[in-house]
Amino acid sequence: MKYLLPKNELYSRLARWSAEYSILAPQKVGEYSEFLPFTAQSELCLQEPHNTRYPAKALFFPQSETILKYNRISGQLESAAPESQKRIVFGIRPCDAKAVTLLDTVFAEGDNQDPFWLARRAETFLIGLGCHEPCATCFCTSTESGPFHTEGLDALLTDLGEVFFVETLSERVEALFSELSPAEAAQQEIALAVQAAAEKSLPKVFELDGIKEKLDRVFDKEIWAELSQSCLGCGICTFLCPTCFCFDLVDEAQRGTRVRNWDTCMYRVYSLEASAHNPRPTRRERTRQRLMHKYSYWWEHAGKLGCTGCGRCVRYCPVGLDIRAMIKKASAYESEAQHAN
Amino acid sequence: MPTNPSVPNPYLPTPMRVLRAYFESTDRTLKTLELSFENLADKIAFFKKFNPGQFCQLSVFGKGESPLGVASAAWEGDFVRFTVQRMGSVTKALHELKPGDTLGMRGPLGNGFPLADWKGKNLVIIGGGCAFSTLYALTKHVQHPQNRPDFGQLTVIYGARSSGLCMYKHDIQSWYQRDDMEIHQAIDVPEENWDHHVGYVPDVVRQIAPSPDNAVAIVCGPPIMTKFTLPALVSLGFPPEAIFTSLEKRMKCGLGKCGRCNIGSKYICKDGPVFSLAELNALPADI
Amino acid sequence: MTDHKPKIAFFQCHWCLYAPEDQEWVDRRLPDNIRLIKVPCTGRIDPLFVLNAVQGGAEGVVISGCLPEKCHYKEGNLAARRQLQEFSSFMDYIGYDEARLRFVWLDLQDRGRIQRELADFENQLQQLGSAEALAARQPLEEGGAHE
Amino acid sequence: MSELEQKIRSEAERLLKEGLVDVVIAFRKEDAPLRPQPAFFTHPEDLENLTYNGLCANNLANYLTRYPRETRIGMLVRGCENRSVNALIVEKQHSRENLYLIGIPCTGIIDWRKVIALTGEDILGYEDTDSTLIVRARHQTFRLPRQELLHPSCQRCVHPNPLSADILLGEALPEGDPTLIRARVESFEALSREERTAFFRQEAERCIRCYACREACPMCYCEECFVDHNTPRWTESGTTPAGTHAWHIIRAFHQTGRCTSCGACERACPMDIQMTYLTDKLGKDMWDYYQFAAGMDDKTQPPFAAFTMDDKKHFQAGGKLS
Repeated sequence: MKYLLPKNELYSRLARWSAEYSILAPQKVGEYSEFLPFTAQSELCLQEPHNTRYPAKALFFPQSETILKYNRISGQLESAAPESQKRIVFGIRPCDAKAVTLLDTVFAEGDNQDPFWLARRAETFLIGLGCHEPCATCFCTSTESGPFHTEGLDALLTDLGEVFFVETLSERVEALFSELSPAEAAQQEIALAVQAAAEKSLPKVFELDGIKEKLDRVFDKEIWAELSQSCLGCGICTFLCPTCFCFDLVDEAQRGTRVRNWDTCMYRVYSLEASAHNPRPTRRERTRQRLMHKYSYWWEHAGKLGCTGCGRCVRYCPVGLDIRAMIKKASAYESEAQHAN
Repeated sequence: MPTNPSVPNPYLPTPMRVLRAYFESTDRTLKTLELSFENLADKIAFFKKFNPGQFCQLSVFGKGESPLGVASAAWEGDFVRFTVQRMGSVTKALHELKPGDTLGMRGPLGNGFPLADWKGKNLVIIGGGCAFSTLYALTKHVQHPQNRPDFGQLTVIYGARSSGLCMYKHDIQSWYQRDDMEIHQAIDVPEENWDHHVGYVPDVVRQIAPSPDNAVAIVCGPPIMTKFTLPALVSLGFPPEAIFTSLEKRMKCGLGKCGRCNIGSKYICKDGPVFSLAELNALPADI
Repeated sequence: MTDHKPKIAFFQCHWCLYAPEDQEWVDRRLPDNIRLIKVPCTGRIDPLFVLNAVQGGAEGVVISGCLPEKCHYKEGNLAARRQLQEFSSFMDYIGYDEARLRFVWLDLQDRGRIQRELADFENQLQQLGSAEALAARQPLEEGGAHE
Repeated sequence: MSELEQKIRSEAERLLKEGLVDVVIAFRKEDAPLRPQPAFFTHPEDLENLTYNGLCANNLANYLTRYPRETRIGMLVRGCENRSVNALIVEKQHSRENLYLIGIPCTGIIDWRKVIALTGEDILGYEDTDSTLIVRARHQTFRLPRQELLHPSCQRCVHPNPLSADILLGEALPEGDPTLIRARVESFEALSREERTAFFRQEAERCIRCYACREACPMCYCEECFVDHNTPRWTESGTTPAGTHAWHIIRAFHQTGRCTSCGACERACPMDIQMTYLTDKLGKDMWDYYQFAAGMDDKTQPPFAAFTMDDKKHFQAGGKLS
C-alpha cells in the first residue's frame, strides 16, 4: 500500500508507535548521527545526506556483547541470549537494510543459527528512508543496491518536501500506517521521479559482471602491495562497514563472562596463530582479504555481493583509500607485464 | 526473514570433567586429556554426531577456547581424548588441568573424514608431530572389528622429531603385532635403540612407496611436512582427489560465522578441516 | 561513612627493606580491605597495573618502594618515580583524585611507618568517599562475578 | 598546480633521478573528495601524481618505521612531521644519514570534515591558497576562510617550520603562540573534578576500538600493543567503559615525552573523539618538570628514559614532584 505521512505529523506518529514498540531513529551526536532510542525529547536527523556514522548492523549485532557467564569455581554456565523485543528502526537507509539481509545469510540461515541475531531480528521492523540526495562517496547503484532499494525493508519513505511518500513492503507493518491517507497516483508519480533522479545522480562506477573472476585471477599479484601501501591497518573500514561480521570471542576473566566483540581482518593479530605463524603477515594480504571477501568470496558463500555501497569506508578512511578505486585497479590489473608498460 | 528466535546458544560449551591427564612426550610439551561428560544428554548428542577427523573447542573459563582435534574413536569408551601441545595461553591452562577438574567443550565441529566415500579402499595414513592425534582417532576407528571389513589394507606412517616426542607409544608398539595393518615410525635424526625409520616424513613416504591403487592417502602434520608430502604422493601416482589433509587456522566460533578461518570460499571450521588436495588446489593460497 | 573500609591495592617492592616486624605484619596480618601485590621492583609497576586495580574497584592504591639510592636494580625506582608520579597527575587530570594514589619510599629506619601510612591513607580515603566514576568494572567475586 | 607543489616535485625528481634515495614519501592526488593519499614514489615518472596542499592530513613519519634502517628515504616533512622523525631517531627507529627531509613550512592542515559540512560532498575541484580555500561544488563555488577550517591541533601549532630538514622549500613562517596549547590544558585543569570526568567519559566511551589513533601515530610502532597482549590480558577487550577508558588512558600515557602534538590521532578518529587534550597535558607536564619537548632534536632522550639519581631533589618526601 502507498500512503502519505505529513512531516508535521511524524513525531506524534512515532510517539503513538512508541507505546508498543521501542523506536530507534537517527539523531545527532556532535557532528554525526546515530541510531538512538526515540523519546519525547528526541530530535531526529533525517535530512542529512550522510548515513549514520556507526552502521545499523550494530542494532542486531552489537560491537560487544556477553554471550555467556561462567563461574570458575562452581563450574556453572549460563547462556546470555537476549529476549526478543518489539522494535521499529526508523529512517534506516536502503544500503544498511540490504546489509542486514546479507548478514541474515551468515547468522540466520543453515546450521547453527545465531540466537542473538535472531532474537533482535525477529520482531524488529525496518522502516527505511530513501536517499534523494546521494553523497559523492556513495556507490550503491554499482553494488546491486540503490538509493531507493527495498530489500530488507518493511516500508520505504521517500522525502517529497512537506510529506513522506510511504510504500509498505510487508504485511506486518500495514497496521502501523493504516490510519494515514492513501497516496494518489499524482504523488506516486512525483515519488517515482524523485527516486529516478536520485538513481541517475549516481552513475555506476564499475560493472559487477566478471569482477569476481578478474579478482580471483590477480589473487597472488603485486597489485595488492600497491593498493595497500598507505593503509594504516586500523579497523575503521571494517567496523563501520554494514556487512562485515567477523568477531572475536574473549573471556573477561575479571567479570566471569565470555564476550563477543567485532574483530577485523585488518589487524595483524586477527590471523596470528599461537605458533607465531601468520597466514596474513602484511597489510598486503589483509587488504586483499577484505576486498576479496566482499567482492569474490561472498558470491560463493551467499550468491551475493558482500558490499552495499554505503561509502562509509571511503568517507572515513584516515588515508583516503577508496574501495571503488581499489576494486577498479585490482580488477583491471591483468598481468605483471601490463603493469611494467 | 528470520523467524525462530528459540534456537540454542551455539557458543555455550557442554560441561566436561578431566578423567585422565598424562604427558605424551618426554619434554612435557604434549599432554593427553581424556574428558568425560557431565550430562548424559550431551554424551548422546556428541557420539551421535562424532566422526574421526572432527575437532572440538575446549574452554578453560577465564582463558578462552582452543580448537583441538579429537584423538579417540567412539568405541573406545564414554570419553573424548585430546592431545594438547603447549603453545599459547589456553593450551597452557589446559596443561595445568588435573583429573577431576571441569572445563567446557563445544563439538564435534567440522566435517571429519569422509569415511563413507572411503569404503572398500586401502588407507595410507601419514602423520607428523602432534597433528597425528586425529589420525590416531582414524586408525583406532578403522581397527575396530566392526569397521575393519569396510576398508582394505591399512598403512600408517608416523614421524616425529625424536623418539621422546612420539605419542601413544604403548598402543602404537602393539600395532607391530597386528596382522591387519602396517606401521612405520620415523624420527628426524638417528638415536640409539631406535630400530625404525630415520628421516623426514616425505622421504620416508617415498621410500615406503605405498601403492596408489584403490587407495586414499590422509596427511596431517606441520605445514612444512604437508607441503613436501603432498607432491611426494602425487609423484607416487595418487590423484589429487585421493589425497586428503586437515587444515588448521586460527578459529574462534567453529561454526563458520566469526570469519577468522576463512580461506577463499570456504571456512575451515565448517567446510573442513578435512579437504582433498583437489579441493585445496581450487582455493587461494591464503594459509 | 567512617566504618566503610575502603579497598586498597598495595604494591610492594619485594626488596623493600622493611623492619622485620613490619614485613611480618604486611605478609600475615594485613587487614582484609588491603590487597598486597608484590613486585620485583617498583620499576616493574606498569601504569596498567595501577589502572587495573582502579578499574577493578580499588578505592586507593599504595606503592611502596626503596629510597632512591637503595634500589636493588640500581635505578628501577628512579624510572618508576618519574612514570608513576606523572601517571597519578594524569589520572587526576581526567578526574581520578590524586589523593587516592600514595607513594611510600622507605627504608629499614622507618620502623612502623608502613602501618601508619596505610592507616592514614585509609583515613584519607574515608574522607574522600566512594570512587565510582572510573571504577568502570564490576567488582570481582570469587570464581568470576555474575553481573 | 601550486608553486610549492612544483618545487616538491622537482626536488623529489632530483632525488630519484640522482639515485640519492630509494623512495620518496609524499602525497598523491585523491580518489575520494578532499582526501589526498600518502604515496610512495620510486620512479621519477610516477611523480606526476604527486600533490601537495592543506588537505594532506597524514603524518608521513608514520611510514618511517615500515622500512629497514638501511632504506634511504626522501620524505616530505612539515613542522610536526620533522619533530616526529626526530623523536623516532632518538628511539633508534631509523638512522638520520639515510633520511633526506624535504621541509615545508606548514600553514596548517585543513579539516576535510569542516569543509564538507559547509560545501557538501559533491566537489568538482578545489584550490588551497594562502588565506582561502576555494571549493567548486556542483551548484556553487565556496570561498572559505582557511584559518577557520584548520584542524584544532594546527590552530594551536607552535613550530610550523621543519627544524632539521635537508632542504626548506618556501619561506620560514613565524613561530606560533605557545600559550594556546597551554591555555587549553589549563582551562581543562580548571574544571571541576566531576566536569573533567564527565568530559573524559563522554569522549572515551564513544570509542569503537578501531585503533586508527594508534595506527595513524608515528610513535605507536610497537610490534605488540598492550591491548593485543593476552598473557595476561590487562584491559577489557570490548567497547565497555572499562575497555575504552583503559585504551584512552594508557594510549595517551605511552606518549608521554614522545608526542609531538601533530594531531594525527584526532584526524584519524572516525568518531570525532577529542584526545589531544590528554597528550597535550602530558606534554605540558614534561615541559614544566623537565623542560623537555618531544622531537626538538634527534639526540635528547625523553624524560621517562632519562631519569637520574639527582631526581630525588625533584621529589618531596611523599614521592611527589615538588
